[in-house]
Amino acid sequence: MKSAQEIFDLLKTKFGDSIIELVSTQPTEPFIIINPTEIDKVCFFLRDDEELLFDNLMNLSGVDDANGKNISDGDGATKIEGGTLSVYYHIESTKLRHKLVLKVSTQREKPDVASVEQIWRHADWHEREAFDLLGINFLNHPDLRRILMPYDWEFGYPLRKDYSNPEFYQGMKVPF
Amino acid sequence: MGLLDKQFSQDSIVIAKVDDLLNWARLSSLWQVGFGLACCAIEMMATSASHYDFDRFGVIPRPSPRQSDVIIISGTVTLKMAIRIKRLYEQMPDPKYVISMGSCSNSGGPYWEHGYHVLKGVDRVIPVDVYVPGCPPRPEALLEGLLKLQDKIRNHSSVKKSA
Amino acid sequence: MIIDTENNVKAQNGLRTEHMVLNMGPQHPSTHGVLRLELELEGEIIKKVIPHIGYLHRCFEKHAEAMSYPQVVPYVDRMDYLAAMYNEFGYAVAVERLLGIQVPERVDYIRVIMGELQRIASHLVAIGTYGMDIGAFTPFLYCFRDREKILSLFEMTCGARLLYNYIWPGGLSHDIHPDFIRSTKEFVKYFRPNIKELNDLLTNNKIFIDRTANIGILPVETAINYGITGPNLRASGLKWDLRKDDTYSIYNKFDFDIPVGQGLQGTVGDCWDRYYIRVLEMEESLKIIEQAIDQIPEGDVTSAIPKRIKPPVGQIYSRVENPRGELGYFIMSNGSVNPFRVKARGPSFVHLGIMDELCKGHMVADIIAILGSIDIVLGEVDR
Amino acid sequence: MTYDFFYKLFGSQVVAAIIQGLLPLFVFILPFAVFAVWLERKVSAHMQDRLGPMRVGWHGWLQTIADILKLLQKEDIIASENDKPLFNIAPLLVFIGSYAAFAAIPFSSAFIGSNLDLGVFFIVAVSGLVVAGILMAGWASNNKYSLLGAMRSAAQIISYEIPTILVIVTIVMVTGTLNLNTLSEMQTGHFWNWMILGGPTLGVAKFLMIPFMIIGFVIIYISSLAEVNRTPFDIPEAESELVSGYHTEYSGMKFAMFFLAEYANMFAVSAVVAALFFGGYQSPIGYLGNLIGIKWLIPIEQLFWFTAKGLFFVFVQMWLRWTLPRLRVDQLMAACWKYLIPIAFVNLIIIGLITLM
Repeated sequence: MKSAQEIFDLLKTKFGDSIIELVSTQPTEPFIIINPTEIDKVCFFLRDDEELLFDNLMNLSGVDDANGKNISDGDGATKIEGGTLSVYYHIESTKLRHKLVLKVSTQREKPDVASVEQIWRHADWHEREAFDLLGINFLNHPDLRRILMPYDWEFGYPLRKDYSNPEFYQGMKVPF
Repeated sequence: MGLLDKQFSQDSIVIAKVDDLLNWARLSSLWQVGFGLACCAIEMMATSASHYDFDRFGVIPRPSPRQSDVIIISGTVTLKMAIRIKRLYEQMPDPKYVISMGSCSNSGGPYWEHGYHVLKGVDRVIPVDVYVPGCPPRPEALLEGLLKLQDKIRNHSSVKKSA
Repeated sequence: MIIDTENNVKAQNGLRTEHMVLNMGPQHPSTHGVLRLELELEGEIIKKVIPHIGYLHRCFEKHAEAMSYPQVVPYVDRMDYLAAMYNEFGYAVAVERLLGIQVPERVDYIRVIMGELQRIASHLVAIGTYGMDIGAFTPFLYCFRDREKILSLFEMTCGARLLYNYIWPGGLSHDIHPDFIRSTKEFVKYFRPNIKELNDLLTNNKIFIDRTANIGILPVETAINYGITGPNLRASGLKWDLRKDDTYSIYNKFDFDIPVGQGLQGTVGDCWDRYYIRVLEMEESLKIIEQAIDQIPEGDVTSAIPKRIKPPVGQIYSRVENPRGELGYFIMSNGSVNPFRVKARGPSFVHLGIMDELCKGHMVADIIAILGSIDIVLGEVDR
Repeated sequence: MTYDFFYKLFGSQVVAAIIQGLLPLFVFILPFAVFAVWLERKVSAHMQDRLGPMRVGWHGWLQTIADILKLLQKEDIIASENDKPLFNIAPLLVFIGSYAAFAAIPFSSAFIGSNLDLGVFFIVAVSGLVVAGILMAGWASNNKYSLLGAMRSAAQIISYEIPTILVIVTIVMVTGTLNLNTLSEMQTGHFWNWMILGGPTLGVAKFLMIPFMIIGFVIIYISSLAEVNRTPFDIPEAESELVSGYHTEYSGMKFAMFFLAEYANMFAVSAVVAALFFGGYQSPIGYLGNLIGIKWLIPIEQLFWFTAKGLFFVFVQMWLRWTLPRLRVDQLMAACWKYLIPIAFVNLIIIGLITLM
């Protein structure tokens, strides 16, 4: 068992600047913010280190932070410019029974995050889902396609806060 | 009923009796496509199972659409699925019937407002004969829907054009 | 039977062979809903399985962002419609943790009873449809017959058969029916012998064993790496049950075993093990129900429900042991009445990802056996 | 006998032969198939705590008639990618294959479609037509599921004909005839004269033969299940894998032909098994006609016993279908080649030795 602080210190000495910050001010879970393009190296370490052994990725979720500028484009719809998209990783060790939350934040205009598919295989589909719904681009992912939405969906990423529905898809009316 | 459509312009006793017989045959052996979509499919399965027993009405699930008469749209139709449902419907031989089961396939149900990927009503892609409301409808409601469909078939005439 | 498929296709006498691509679904009798599997076949041997999902993508997460916290509960129901009670349970636990509130003890007891009844009902569907996939139609109907009894218990409690909207953050929508305790005891008494009947009819059937033993073997390391949880992970031999290992509600008060796969008919982690774990778990659930129903305290079930749920800024990942595995909710709050982001980590979504790994080298008929044994619900895969 | 009667009635061999040929189809096989479909649904329903068809006629006895009338009205879909001639011939061929088998089956001492000396041989040969029909259906449908189903079916039926024939050879060896009518006549008297109890000739050999005859019966019954694609051997139309196998693409009356052929076939194999091992149309306990001296009652009684035996075996087939899961295709082949054929062969040799004694 290791606490988030201990793991943070361990990572800080090992990876230096890639580990950005430990946020533990929130009432619930503390999390460690990591550089989005270095996350795969950090995760390899977390999984394989004898003292950590984070062998199970519980959850991987993309979030649209919606912290950019709201720009109205005339006909009622708003677009968000700037700001970040984030990915949260919830990992645990089934052997040592400790958990950890990692977070990466990436630019909304160029949302590149390193893929952890090589480390935990089921991150494959979680990352595809984050790509599908939020448009987060996972680098080095072997098969980054849409997963839930149709392959020919070209109306954007629906879980972004500024998404607006198309009127028609393949001749079918979409709004009620 | 293509054969009989044009040849008799007037109803007669013989035609009426033949009509009754053919309608009786059609309404008492409605084979459904063994096809479930979402939550309602579980209730549809429960309707086929021992407690409610769809087979009493002659309804049995056929795995192939080519051999079925009625398709029960049991659940949320998404945009991705709507194309397939349309194709499935087209694969069924005439005369064919559609029961739309549950709010989702009637109108989008609870997903009507924010469902960016939900088709708001299966009647946007295929014609529906009977709508069964509920989320999900109880098996009794589905049975009622089936009886309504049987009524509809019973009143079908090969001579008179239906409205 | 596994046939080495590495170098089977090669040019013989200058002739080239091609793999056949077979589309299974979205309408197929045994894909358990609207799943499409793209199979690459060589004769009847599987070279590759590509699952295509999303045919039931109902935008749960978008809805959750647009609703207030209690309004999300009905949508949670519709995710895993075979275990709706447990989905509510998990969501309620998550929101309560985010809010930091305690619920009255009676609420916890009723939740556990409901949850375990739901587990039995869900396993009955899993077992029944599994039998049907293998070709035995009758066990399916026997399972549904018993499931109806559980559904009538739920109906007595909250009026709905499938999707309940019963467990709310902070409590329950209303108390149980006065007859509920007696009926539940009757059900437990009625159901025990039926498990034996099921075992006679299906579990120990020679053909059933031939079809499922040594098929789709899942080693425990692979399972963890693929994020497999629940009965499927336990069948691979790891004793890992969130009810005990990451306990929530009042599960630590009850005495029950966690069955693990032992490879009784073949190898540890084969389809038969995954199936049999579910049979054993039903018995364990009966044990929990019996204990809970005897100890259930008096009290009010609605007193702790907050009038207005407005959690502080923060996020939480909370998980419970759904009948299918680890059901986690990642809830992010920005301090308003609507969640900022809700992501549901459904076990089926994760489990389906392993299909390719499990199916390689098996035959077409085995796909059905493997798919049935990992027990997915498409509503949860696609959300 | 009936042929002579019709010949006298119409004075024309052709008409008599046609009537003789059509008689079992309309009087027996079609009604039987209709009845069997209904029976199957009722049997399955009652085994599963259900009621089955209830709404058309008494306990739904008109259900199959409604089904067939409905199938007649259905659109006959021929997809553009289908191989039209083959697609159209296939259901006919399957139906003919299973119907022609009835020609050599004695329904009673008074009625046999054609009293062939090579009766059993003819039945086995004609059943082979069904394979051709199924393969045609699978190929012409231009559907991958159909093709897989048809290929499985062909492999399965051809394999399972071997143990069937080995057992038939055993019986032929003991009795010295391929004529089913003669075979049935030999087993006259009471049930201890049936082949399953060692045949009509008394002696040590009869009692030695009983266990091996029972083995032979079990083998031929299992193989006959496989030949008519019933569970646990219904992999060609395995619903949960191959949608509905070779007849996935068929709609309307063509599908009904497959459907009726399947049930006619069920009865055909049951009748052959009954004729080989259970005295065919012979009564197990003597005839009422003999007792009260009304000779014309005997053929009617025989028809009753024949139907009863056939129906019993059909019922067992249904019983198995609603109890057992389905084998996988390689296990099915293994069951045939690894177990049934060697056992049938050894059985043949042992019975041969006993006969020599």
